Amino acid sequence: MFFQRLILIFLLLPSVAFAEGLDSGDGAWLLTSTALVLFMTIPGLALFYGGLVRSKNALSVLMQCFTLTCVTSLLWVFAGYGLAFGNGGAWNDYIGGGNVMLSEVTREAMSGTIPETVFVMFQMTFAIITPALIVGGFAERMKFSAILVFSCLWMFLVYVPVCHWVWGGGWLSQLGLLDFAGGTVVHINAGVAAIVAAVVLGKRKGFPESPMPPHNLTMTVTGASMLWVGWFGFNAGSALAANNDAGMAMLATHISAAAGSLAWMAIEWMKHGKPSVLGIVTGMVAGLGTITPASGYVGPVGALCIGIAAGIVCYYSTQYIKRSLRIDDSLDVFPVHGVGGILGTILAAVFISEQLGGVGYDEGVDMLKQLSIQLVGVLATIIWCGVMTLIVLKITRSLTGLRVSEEKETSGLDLSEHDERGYNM
Amino acid sequence: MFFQRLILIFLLLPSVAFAEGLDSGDGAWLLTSTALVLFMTIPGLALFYGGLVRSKNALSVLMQCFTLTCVTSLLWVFAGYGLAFGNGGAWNDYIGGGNVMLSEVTREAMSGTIPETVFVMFQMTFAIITPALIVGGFAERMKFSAILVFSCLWMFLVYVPVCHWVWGGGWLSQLGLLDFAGGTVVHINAGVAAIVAAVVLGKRKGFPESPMPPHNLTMTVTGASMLWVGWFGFNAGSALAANNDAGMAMLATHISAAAGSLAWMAIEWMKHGKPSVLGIVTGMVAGLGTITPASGYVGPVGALCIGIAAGIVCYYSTQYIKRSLRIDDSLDVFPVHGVGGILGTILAAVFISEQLGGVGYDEGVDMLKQLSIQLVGVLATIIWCGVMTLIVLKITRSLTGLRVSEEKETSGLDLSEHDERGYNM
Amino acid sequence: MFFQRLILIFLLLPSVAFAEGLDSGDGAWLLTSTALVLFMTIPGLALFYGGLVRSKNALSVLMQCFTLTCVTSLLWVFAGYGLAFGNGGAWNDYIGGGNVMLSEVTREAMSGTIPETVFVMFQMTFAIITPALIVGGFAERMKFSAILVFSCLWMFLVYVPVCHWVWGGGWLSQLGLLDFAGGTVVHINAGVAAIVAAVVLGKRKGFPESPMPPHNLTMTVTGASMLWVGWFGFNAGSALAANNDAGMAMLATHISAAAGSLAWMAIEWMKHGKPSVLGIVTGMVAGLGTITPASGYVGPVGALCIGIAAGIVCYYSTQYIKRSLRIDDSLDVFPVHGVGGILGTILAAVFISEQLGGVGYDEGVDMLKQLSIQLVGVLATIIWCGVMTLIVLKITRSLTGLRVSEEKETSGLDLSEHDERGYNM
Amino acid sequence: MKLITAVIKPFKLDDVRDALSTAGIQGMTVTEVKGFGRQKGHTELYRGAEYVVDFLPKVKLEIAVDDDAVDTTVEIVKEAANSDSIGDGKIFISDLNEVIRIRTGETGKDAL
Amino acid sequence: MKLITAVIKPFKLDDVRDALSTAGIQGMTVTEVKGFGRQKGHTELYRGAEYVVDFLPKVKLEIAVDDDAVDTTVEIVKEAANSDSIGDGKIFISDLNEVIRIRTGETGKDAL
Amino acid sequence: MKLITAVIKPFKLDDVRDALSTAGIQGMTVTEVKGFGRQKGHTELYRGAEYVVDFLPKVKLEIAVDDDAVDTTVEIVKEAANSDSIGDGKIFISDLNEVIRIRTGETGKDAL
Ligand SMILES: Nc1ncnc2c1ncn2[C@@H]1O[C@H](COP(=O)(O)OP(=O)(O)O)[C@@H](O)[C@H]1O
Ligand SMILES: Nc1ncnc2c1ncn2[C@@H]1O[C@H](COP(=O)(O)OP(=O)(O)O)[C@@H](O)[C@H]1O
Ligand SMILES: Nc1ncnc2c1ncn2[C@@H]1O[C@H](COP(=O)(O)OP(=O)(O)O)[C@@H](O)[C@H]1O
Repeated sequence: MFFQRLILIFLLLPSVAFAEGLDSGDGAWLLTSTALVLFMTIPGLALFYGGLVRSKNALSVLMQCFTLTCVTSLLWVFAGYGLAFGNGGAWNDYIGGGNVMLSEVTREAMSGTIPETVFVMFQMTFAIITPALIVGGFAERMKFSAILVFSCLWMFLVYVPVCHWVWGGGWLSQLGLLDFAGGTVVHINAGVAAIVAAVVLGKRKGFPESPMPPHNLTMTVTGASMLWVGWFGFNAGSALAANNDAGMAMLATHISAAAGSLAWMAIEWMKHGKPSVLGIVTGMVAGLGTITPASGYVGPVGALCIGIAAGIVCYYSTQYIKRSLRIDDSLDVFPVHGVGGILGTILAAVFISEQLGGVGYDEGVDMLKQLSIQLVGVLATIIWCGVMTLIVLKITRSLTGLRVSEEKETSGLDLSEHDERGYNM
Repeated sequence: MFFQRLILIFLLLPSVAFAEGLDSGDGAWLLTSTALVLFMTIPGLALFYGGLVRSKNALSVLMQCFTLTCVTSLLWVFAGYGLAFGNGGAWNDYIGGGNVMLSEVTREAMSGTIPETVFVMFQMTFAIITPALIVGGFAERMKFSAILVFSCLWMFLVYVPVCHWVWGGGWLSQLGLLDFAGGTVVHINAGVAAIVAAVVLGKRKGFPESPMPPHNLTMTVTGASMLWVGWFGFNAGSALAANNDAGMAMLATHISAAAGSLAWMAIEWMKHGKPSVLGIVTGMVAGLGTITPASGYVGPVGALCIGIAAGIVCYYSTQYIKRSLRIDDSLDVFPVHGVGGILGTILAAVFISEQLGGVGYDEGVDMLKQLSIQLVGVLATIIWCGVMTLIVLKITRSLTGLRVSEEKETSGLDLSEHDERGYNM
Repeated sequence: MFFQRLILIFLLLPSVAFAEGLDSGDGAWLLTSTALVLFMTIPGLALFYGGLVRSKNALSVLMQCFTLTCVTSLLWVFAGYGLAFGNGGAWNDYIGGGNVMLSEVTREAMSGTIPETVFVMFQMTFAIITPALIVGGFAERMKFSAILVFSCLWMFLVYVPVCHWVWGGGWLSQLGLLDFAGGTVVHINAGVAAIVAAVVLGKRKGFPESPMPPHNLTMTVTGASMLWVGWFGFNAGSALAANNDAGMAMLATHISAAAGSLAWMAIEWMKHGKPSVLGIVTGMVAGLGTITPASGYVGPVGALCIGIAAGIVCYYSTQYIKRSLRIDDSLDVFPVHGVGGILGTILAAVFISEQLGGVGYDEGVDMLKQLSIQLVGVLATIIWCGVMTLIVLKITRSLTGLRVSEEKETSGLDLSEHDERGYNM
Repeated sequence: MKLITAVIKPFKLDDVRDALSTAGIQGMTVTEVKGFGRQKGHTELYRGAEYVVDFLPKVKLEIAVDDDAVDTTVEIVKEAANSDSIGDGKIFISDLNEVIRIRTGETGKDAL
Repeated sequence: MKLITAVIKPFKLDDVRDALSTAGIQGMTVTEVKGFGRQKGHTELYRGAEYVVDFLPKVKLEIAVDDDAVDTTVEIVKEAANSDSIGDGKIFISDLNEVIRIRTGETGKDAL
Repeated sequence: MKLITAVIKPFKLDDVRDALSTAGIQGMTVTEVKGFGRQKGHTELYRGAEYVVDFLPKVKLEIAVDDDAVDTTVEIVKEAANSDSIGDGKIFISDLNEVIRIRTGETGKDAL
């Protein structure tokens, strides 16, 4: 809330903002946070996902994460930042505008106490990780060319508008939606897009009869660990300053990650008799994704509750989607990120309460009111993202087709799409 | 000294401390340092250790490091921080108290020029890495459930009290013990606990007749490199500010790491005819562990001497423990961390001397006096940790047993304890 | 320009500089940047290179990068920093002096708004990565002892003088050469030295008839990603402050990396029908190396143009050197870093222009004048580095020989030089 | 007794094994191998250098069977491993003098 | 000459090799294989999905011996590889027409 | 038909394969194996502990040929794999009763 309003103010009053002057400590932390969030996608997420697929597809996943990083970066510079954070005039409730090729982002421009260039970069890393997360939904079967087309369209039709609604001064921000670091913008968006893509593309050949065990869990654990560390930049960086809010966001983030991990581990241990490392790192991602929207508003106790809830709810969601519905969201993006984002966005309205250790509601808002606002935000994101993702997939199919041939799927995307193999030992 | 006193003052006078106000640059550096030290444990240490074991146990080590990260985090939040850094009233010489679930760590609370939340987090990462280091002592044979029980008890019975003695205003800090970043609290503690556990558990099946070569040294080198980088947060972060002390601590840390590496390499080259990459990275860890207690007090020349001493002494200790005593401290935690911690804590008293480029002794203290204080600190830590670790192992044995069955050890902990395999290539 | 002048001023007036006082935010960012640049070499570059060689040589490359990190660090402390950044008196146009064992770098010494210890460390990480980059030229065949001798001599005869010329107040800096973060000092130097070494050593056995595919591309992509993230410290850290220059340098760096990646990918896709992950990450390194000298002077549009140029020019250079000239610069250091460094140093003179979004020329300088200065800098570096590298190789050959025996080359350097194997799966 | 050795495409392994175990043949030993034959390899690309990799990943099955069972076994493998494309592989049959079960010392048919 | 092929449990490899070399048999070729047989596989768990992995890691030893040495060799392997549990493996014996040492061109017994 | 099995040094594989295909023999199956024999292993070093690794990486070639082609094939392999040093490896020859091409069902010579 405060956060979005602040951004809004800075964007509307660039000259005044400049007058505030640079705080080098805030600048240092945001430069660092930007590095941390980029680190989350490459190599973090790339390794996390890369280890989970079969070895014949390992490079394809790395390639997808890496290429999307590059593509999204340029899209963001060209028009994404302007559309997300610029002033859209009469349309500003729904979309921003201007700032093509960052024409107005001069060397001197400020965004609060940090250079606007740094704000552009920091936000860019959020735009980068979102389509990279979706990769987990269609892994091991989608054409590389289709992924590029899909992701470019999706960036402008889904990510950028939702980002504007929530953080760029659009209607959800005006409504008072609480989303500190991307429960709706990043996680619900990625989760919904992933499952829609998974359904439209269809299952991988052999799913679910043949087991498709991760080809390298040491790689997955490495990536997961990097995600945890990088997430400090994601959430504590979203305070846009190296201040007490950043500190509490880091603490809350960490607690939720630990709690989510242990909750997942505990369920597995009880239900299967043994805890697994894939289980615990999945719980960690659930805990981190779920705390994200709430991380700037809650205290340690709230974070603990959110983390535990994340581990339990995401565990059962994964079982349900994969085992009962038999949807082949290859790397479980929806049950972990989508469900986690929904849960966290809703729980933010609860644990922001001063009684529960949070920062408290805005004047004139109580828990129920805030809950209803959060629900509106969640539903709006799900619906918009679901429908637009479907449309984008339709367009992509007509341009490039979506799936590789069965033969190529069998021999693996590394060879068939990239003429390379991951390992020559 | 100054450092501990400062902490003490801040903790006793939270409101005054608050009046000092936030320094955003210090805040930025401590937020970053926290990320760096977490990065040391996961993925750094996890990979360092993971690569050293046989492939059938690779995941088990990653799992242990990861789970201990989660468990220690919550223990720290629940009571660890309060017991280590809170005021223990009449018992304050030996143990702190209060602050359950961080009840007093409000969003506004300060610890010097940084938010107290950040101080809590920074210290938490030290608490995390210590039990994770111990994993190297009992790797490849201890039950996962036993590790959890052991580590929880050990945290409260060893780490927390020693941390209070040295950094939380306890008797060793009052005595004037120099331990800038954890020679006693982290390294001696971890080393002693590891070797005690190794002896109590007994050797791995086949040790020392069968060779047990590291399954993936590229993983080990990756982890080692991450440890080096992360150690900047560990030592330079312990200045609790982005100031000249932090700068000199970073420089000293780096010099010692380089010197320790090359010293170990040189010995190996002379004695075996060839230098090895495992040798050089082990020398690096020795150099880093040894400089840790001294890093804030010495200059470049002192750091160089400490690093060289570390490489040589830890090399011969490793040979002695492993080859002569035939103790199966699987990953050589005691000879590297324990011996390094002892050596560094003692050498701190030498190289703090202004003549040798250090910051100089406190008023009324000379080298001999300081040496005797350091010896007291070292012995107290060794004895307390040794005895309590034994007791904790006894308790753990009675609760869960300590070792997996021989059959499980043969088939590997990954499958027998976690139903997973590291690689499916 | 400004940048170098500033450094010069600080170095000449240490006491005055001290008076300026510490900016903790700048300090925090430079401490962080130092960690990031060290992270580029170990593990970043080590993994990038390690994955590209055959598995029997994987450790040797890691060992070389790691050992050079240690050796260069101590050389820098002993005399390198003094010779590069000290005042060389009558010889100051060509070489600095003094500051042996950092005798004048006291705890209180400042370098602008940051502690001089931090400046020493930051610059050290640049000195570290340069010889490590050269490893790619002679990989898979050079003796380990020869590498050490070569690198020590090369540090003092090539890196240190060129560094002094460009950044330490030497003749190129007086001439007004623009090299923000190391186009000449790091990249041209490394590229030229690598190709000279490759030619002098001769081809690897089997080159170019037998394919020598990378043994682990997942490792290479991991390293590449770390290079990208670390490069933020390299370029944005070179602003020596957490200010608007740092922000724009980060933005420019990122844009160029993305553009270089996509340019290389596009060519490959067009020419071979498929894009590869090795291609895209090579384009990334090209984009990053090329923007380096210009990163503090240009705007987003300039960065985009430089990145695209980098991808295209370095692609064709690689083909030309490897396929037409059949020079076995094993990991293509010259065509990527050398050519990139040359290109970027020249293009800096173009895109610094205010019309093109840059910071503008110094008074009395226009594009042509600046271009001629840049050309002088480029040529001076190429010639000096080329000649001195040859001499250093001659000396090394007479001391240790250069290549391992054919038998050792066949069985791989890991076993023959280090008695270790990378993998025991 | 005979030893039936089949070199097949890796993705057919599951099918072949299922077919055999349906027919009551449970025991076999599987090795990952590289095959050279008429089937073309693939092209790989490294920094703009294309080169042809002419070996192909295959799996080798070794199945010791009693003389009676040879024909059925061969038939089953032939059918299950067939994908009607070059490189489907070959079956080799050779004599076995003796088979011994290590645990019990049983020999011949009983040891299978 | 005969070729003795033994499929055994991996952790028995060192024992078998030691026993053989004590008996003067030095040469052998070892391959990592996957075995299917009566011995049960294990369960693996991935995000709550359990599945059974029914192949087991084994090693295959190939030892070419002169006819005289067949019985002792088999005996040694049988003993050293035995752990009295299902899955200890099997020994196969077949004929070898000829053996040639590449370096010298020696054949038959001399080539072993 | 005969099965020719050769255990050779890995870096000789390309030479052998080239020599064989020049002589018109295209088909073969290759396995990575570990060899034990007279050739000495190497020493490895881990934190100051030296130990001897006595197995050596080798590759095993299996080539099914018609009886006529046995001698030439053996000759070619012997020549191409020879590096005049201990450990160059061995060639084993044994009988094959039958060969079947899976795709077409062809047998005997036609299946090679
Ligand atoms: N003469 C041979 N000896 C041993 N193995 C062979 C021989 N010929 C082919 N193979 C194996 O059979 C596989 C398939 O052979 P190929 O000629 O490609 O197709 P097809 O079996 O359809 O004729 C090869 O990859 C190789 O592993
Ligand atoms: N008919 C067979 N042909 C080839 N290999 C076999 C056969 N039966 C078993 N094996 C191999 O022997 C191993 C052990 O066999 P198994 O039936 O599990 O136990 P046991 O040898 O105690 O009867 C298997 O894993 C497999 O590698
Ligand atoms: N009796 C044997 N049975 C099976 N393989 C053998 C035998 N003896 C040697 N080998 C294989 O041949 C390889 C070379 O044998 P070795 O004795 O080292 O040298 P050489 O062939 O020159 O006599 C060994 O590494 C092993 O793989």
